[in-house]
Amino acid sequence: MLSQLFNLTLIQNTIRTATPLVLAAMGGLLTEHAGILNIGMEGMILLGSFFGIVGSYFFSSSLMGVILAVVAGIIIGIIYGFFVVELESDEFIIGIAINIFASGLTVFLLRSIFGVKGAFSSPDIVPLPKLSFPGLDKIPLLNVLFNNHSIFVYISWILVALIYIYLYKTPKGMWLRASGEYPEALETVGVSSKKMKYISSIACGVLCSFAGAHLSLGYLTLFTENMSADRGFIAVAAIIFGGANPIKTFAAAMMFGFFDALGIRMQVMGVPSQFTQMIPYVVTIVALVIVTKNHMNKIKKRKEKEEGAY
Amino acid sequence: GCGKGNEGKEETKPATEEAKEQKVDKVGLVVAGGLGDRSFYDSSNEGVEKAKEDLGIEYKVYECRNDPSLYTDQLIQASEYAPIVAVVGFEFYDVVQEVAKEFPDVNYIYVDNEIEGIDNLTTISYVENEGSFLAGALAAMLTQETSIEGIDEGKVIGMVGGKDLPVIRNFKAGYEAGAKYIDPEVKVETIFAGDFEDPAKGKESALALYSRGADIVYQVAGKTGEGVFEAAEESGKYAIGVDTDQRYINPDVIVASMVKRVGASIYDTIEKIQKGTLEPGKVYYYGLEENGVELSFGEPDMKQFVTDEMIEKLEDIKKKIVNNEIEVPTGK
Amino acid sequence: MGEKIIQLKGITKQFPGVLANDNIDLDIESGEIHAIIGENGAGKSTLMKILYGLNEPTSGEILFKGKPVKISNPTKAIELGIGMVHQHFMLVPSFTVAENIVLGTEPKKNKVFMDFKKAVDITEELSETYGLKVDPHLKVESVSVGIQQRIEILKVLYKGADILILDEPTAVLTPQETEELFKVIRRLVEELGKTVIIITHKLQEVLSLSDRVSVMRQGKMIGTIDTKDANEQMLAEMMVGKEVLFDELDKKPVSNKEILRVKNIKARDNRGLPALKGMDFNIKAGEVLGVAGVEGNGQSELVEVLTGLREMEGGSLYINGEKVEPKNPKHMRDLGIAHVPEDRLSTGLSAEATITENMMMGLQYNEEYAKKKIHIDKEKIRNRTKKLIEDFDVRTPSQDVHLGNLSGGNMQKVVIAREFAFNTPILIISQPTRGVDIGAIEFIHSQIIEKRNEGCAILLVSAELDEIFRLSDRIITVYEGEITGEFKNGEITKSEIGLYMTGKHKSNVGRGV
Amino acid sequence: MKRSLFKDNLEYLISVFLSIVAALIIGALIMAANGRSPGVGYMALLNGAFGSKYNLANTFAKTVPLILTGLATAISFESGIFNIGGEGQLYLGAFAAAYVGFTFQSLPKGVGIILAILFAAAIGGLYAFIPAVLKVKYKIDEVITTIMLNSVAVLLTDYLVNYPFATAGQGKMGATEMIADKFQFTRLVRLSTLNTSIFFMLGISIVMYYIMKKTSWGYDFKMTGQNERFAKYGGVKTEKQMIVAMVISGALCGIAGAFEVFGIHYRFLQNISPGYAFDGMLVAMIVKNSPLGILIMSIFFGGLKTGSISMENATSIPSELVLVIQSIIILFLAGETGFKKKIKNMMLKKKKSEKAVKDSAKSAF
Ligand SMILES: Nc1ncnc2c1ncn2[C@@H]1O[C@H](COP(=O)(O)OP(=O)(O)OP(=O)(O)O)[C@@H](O)[C@H]1O
Ligand SMILES: Nc1ncnc2c1ncn2[C@@H]1O[C@H](COP(=O)(O)OP(=O)(O)OP(=O)(O)O)[C@@H](O)[C@H]1O
Ligand SMILES: [Mg+2]
Ligand SMILES: [Mg+2]
Repeated sequence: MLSQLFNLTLIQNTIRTATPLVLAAMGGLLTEHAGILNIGMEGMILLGSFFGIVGSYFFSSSLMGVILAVVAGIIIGIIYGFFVVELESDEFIIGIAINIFASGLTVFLLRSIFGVKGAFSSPDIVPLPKLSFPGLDKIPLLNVLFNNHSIFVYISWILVALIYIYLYKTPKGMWLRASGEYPEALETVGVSSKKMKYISSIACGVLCSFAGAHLSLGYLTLFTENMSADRGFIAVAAIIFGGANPIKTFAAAMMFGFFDALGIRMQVMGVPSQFTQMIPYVVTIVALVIVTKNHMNKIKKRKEKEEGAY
Repeated sequence: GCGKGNEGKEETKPATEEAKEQKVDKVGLVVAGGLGDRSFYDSSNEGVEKAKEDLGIEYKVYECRNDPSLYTDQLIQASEYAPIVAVVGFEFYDVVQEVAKEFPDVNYIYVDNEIEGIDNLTTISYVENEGSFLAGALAAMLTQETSIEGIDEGKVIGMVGGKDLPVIRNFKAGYEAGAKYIDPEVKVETIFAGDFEDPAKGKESALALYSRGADIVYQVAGKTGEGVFEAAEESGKYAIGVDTDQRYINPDVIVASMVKRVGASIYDTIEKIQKGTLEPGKVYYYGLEENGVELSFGEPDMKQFVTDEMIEKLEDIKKKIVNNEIEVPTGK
Repeated sequence: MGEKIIQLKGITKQFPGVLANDNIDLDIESGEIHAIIGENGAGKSTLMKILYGLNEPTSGEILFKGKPVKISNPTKAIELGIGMVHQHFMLVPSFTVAENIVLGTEPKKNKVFMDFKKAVDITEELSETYGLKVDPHLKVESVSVGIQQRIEILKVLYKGADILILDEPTAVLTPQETEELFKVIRRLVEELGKTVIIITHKLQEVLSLSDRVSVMRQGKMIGTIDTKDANEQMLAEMMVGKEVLFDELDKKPVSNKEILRVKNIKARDNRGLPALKGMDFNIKAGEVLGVAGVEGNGQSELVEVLTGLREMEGGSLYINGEKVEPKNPKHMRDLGIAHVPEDRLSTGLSAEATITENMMMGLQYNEEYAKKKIHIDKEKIRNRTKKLIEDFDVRTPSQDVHLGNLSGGNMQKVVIAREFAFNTPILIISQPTRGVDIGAIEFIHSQIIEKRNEGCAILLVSAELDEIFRLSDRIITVYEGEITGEFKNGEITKSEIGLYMTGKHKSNVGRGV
Repeated sequence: MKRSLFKDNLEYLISVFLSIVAALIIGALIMAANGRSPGVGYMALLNGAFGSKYNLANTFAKTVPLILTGLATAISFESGIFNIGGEGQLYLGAFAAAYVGFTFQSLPKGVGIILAILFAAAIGGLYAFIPAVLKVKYKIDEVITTIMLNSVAVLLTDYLVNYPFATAGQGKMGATEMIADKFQFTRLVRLSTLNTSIFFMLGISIVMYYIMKKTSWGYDFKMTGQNERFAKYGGVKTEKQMIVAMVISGALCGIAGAFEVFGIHYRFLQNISPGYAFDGMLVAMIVKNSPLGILIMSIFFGGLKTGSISMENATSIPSELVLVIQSIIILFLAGETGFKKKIKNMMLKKKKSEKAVKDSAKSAF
């Protein structure tokens, strides 16, 4: 029974389900470090999905799809930055507005460009390539882990590493973190914190467009209304859960993907779907409680150790 | 008469006002979701479109985008626009009864539910489970047809449902019964994606089913179903479409579709109303007998997986169902 | 004195509603220590921010070495060799000392990567050359304000500044730290030929340190004089614009009714380490007990325990002879304790709220101002606020100004006005005049003594020894969470007490008197 | 001081008005670009929203859940604890009310209704209590927990209506039994869903305004939100305040749910709310948690919703275009403060240049 639940394909499902979350979350944690909690990611992903399709369909090249998605990501990032950084508007409201804007615009363009409503798929849409490394397929585990994923899966892993290095090992990364933690301190050493915030929200736009392009060109080969389906919000949760640390956030996203995939499989064992769908959410809360409790216990222990210190 | 609120509306819509005077028959089509689902709602849209061409009616579509707070509003706007209102979506169950009382002169065609005893309200109920029975039977036959590439010995078939709802459970009941009828050993596994608008989730669910040995997956999940087809393509397996003939989406993996002939039934009813042959206030069941539900296999030029024997067998089952030799279970 | 290295001509800065700088002229000569003084809100920081490119002047021009320059941002200023240490520290708490020092112009490996090792070396080298000891590896959030001050200066020096602007550098320093800082400043000027502009509210410092001093008042430049021709009295009057008399505060005799007694109390600091290791003392009605000590030796924790902000982990507390277990601030306030906290902005006030709202804290539980402790009587509260603003001479256009727009001194007056107005038998006062101008200091001191004479038992914690000596009847010295000495005011000199504050001496007197 | 406050509010109102106008202009351009006549479009919008008794009623009907969830947002955000879980609390509240409505059919009308509302409030409040305690005791970020709890609540009710409480009398919907007829709130205007719940809602709003603006509690909430340490130092029991604020917030959302059931659907439906709580949150944040502002802005949003339907039906302007226009309006409303600041600075700059001219003139002599 358990072997039915836990097997290699579960890992595959996890990776597939988590990748869009990882990509978006990596973008969101950049703005988070710059002091902006971006809940507009949902909409940014959606735009990425749509323009990915547009590019791929009209230039019959998945690369063009990604490029168009990225352009859209940059533009929406700039708009977001303008309102949040330039006008210092409430990032929450702007985020929600971006989401509404995206879902309206995509549906509108879907109709005006492709003359369809709801969904668009076509053999002329060129999907993103899948990669495989010869030799790995000898070892089953490595095979499922590293073989024939869509290219963005690998990109997402690389990004986690790159962003970690950027944030903690490069001056620019330090500036970004400073711009969120204490902008004035950055200003007084002659670096514009505004600039850093802008960079972060544009980068977030781009990474979300990756997530979107991955959904519509890598994971699937079609576009449907609101196909981002709340992944933007789950990404936010992952960021908060992971304390905006790239590694931890990645882990959080993976955990989400895992329990999502697990839930799907538990259904066929007769658990009502409503409950299997609850699993990722419940697990997140429980995990948070456990993590913090342990943390508190640690502190308590340390206190007791020093009890004698008086 | 339609009282104040109605007058209020008329002020707001001079355009439709003069239209009324021209005594052209009009139909308002109210859908719970939105057009573009490439299945249920689109099919109903085709129905009125056909009526426009053949019966010379005008029509206008009112979408509620699955927003319950719009059901009443849109229904009323439609009722004020046209003497015939086609209402599509089980969600309208309460609302349509309420509004129908308010507009006695409007003829309501309520699709996909069952209400009796309201004079100006005719309901069209599809016997999904009958159609799904055939789908199940077909899947059960195919899953052992190892001659087709990608089909293995294992007797497992699957279904991906949108949400865990009474209607969908009704599909499920028929599907499972159909499979068992062919071969009691066939294992039917169902996954509810929990969403009608998340193709990624649909693909994930289907892939899970395929990875568990299912050769054919029956999708009853709206846009989520689009993902099922992709999963089939990717894992070299097969799928059955729903509501409209969806084979065109991907003829290589979609072997058939269980069609609810929503459009046709709406068209018929409009025609009946024009001819005055409609018995209002009753439920018209559209099952296999009425060709309200059926399996369809796309255009002849498409690659066919379903053999003639299978077709015969299905025909035979259909007969048996029609004259009640087979009792198709319902799911609530 | 060298040539005029900087000349400000007709600098005017208009903030919405406030004319912060009004047509100001100022010359800075290279190699001088130039002090700038003025009341809170006089416009000192604003002027310096303009010089450092943080504020854009509404009009006026700046000459550098005689040539007109446009300092539109800090980078320009840094290029010109101008560096500024800000009134409020500009350090990123979660970064290490080294990271903060190099922030903005980091050493790099392979062009892209941060070279942390180099940063550490740089830091150590700097602290060698300038004799400013810091540990490069510590996170800034975990070091004392004194150290933070050093980091700020090192930061500026690392950027290669020849002209250092120090905005109230001594406001948060202990006397020892201040002395060290001044040594450094003198070295910078005399040995390394740097120029220093220093803003301060402490006239003795001006007199002991600077070559010239400029005085500002309400956005205007009153004048610049050579320090040798100046004395405290005249500077004070230039600042305030009227005669200031440092009148001897007349003190009534202390009664011998004990109000507050503390026995062997213990508490931990935020990191969970022992901060109070058992203190005993008492305060009588009409007495000011001064707590002298280098910051970070338990004063903050002591105050927080007495006011219910921090858990008391041992010992006992008596008010009017009755034993009390501090539960929370509300509880202690109900027992008659008012509290002027050391950090007004993070603890004493809400910057977003209006003066009225800040002044009414506590009244919401007072039947007189809130019927049944529910319905707030706005008018009563507004009138009371108006009166307090007058009594305590808070400089503000209206009582509906958001507190964040007031200058430091006036914020402090708001806190003091609110807490004193409770007329509680016990007052716990921490750093009452930090960053506050002389006029205000005089006023606050007189208020404290007035309270004392009304028979209030007062605990006074201050890093200003002058303040301690001026106001206290008794003084206790604290070191590492313990009381190292207790003295009647007058029994001991400042220099002696320093030894107790640094734990070099310890007397077993003072298990109460 | 009232004058200064009045001035502030006036300034606020003006700039809000301007941002709306600006947004509408952009919307007009978009319509024109798509060959639709903005004039016709906006007339239809206006008519649809306020053009007749019926439309007006519909608009007001839409405000009920908006205002309740808006107030819920206001009180929690004001207290510095962020309840994003309104949607979940609304769902559970709605179900709770429905449960009372169809279980205790024999109760007298008044009693049944009050009981249902109280039960809904209790359940909603209880559901908000969980994240509140996690926040206060364990410092677990309430934003993430409430988001998670939303999904849990929706799925849970989903299960309840499909299994334990599934009924025959529901057609093919996932829904509970109908509540007793006598409990059903009476409709106020023919055809429109506007019902007596709007009076309850107004009552609640007044109470909330009073609490937030005139009472010690309101002050404590506000100070806790602005500077928790200061509030604590001043004697406010900040942890209690946060929890209470959160529970009130949850209760309001629960009541919003109850009104959906008792006023509109007369039973609990799967997906009963199209995200009311989020719209309410949006409204509250736009007006910076001011109760009065929520009232006004909700009417605006309600009108936008009803109006856009008519706009869509009367002129063949596609609904998604209306969505785009809506989002632009929101963007501009949110940008309001920023625009104001920018404009002010520009004015200062102008003054400066004028002054510079004067100076040069002076120096000329
Ligand atoms: N950014 C700002 N916006 C509006 N007003 C400001 C701003 N900065 C300063 N002010 C006002 O300008 C005046 C001068 O402020 P400034 O900080 O220069 O005074 P200061 O002399 O440094 O006072 P302190 O000794 O308390 O530091 C004060 O009234 C202050 O309220
Ligand atoms: N929720 C609100 N929305 C919009 N305006 C409000 C609101 N509450 C108060 N006002 C008005 O805005 C001003 C500020 O209100 P506030 O409550 O902060 O001041 P106040 O002194 O309490 O005055 P009031 O007694 O009218 O509330 C007052 O003129 C008040 O009438
Ligand atoms: Mg200053
Ligand atoms: Mg008020």
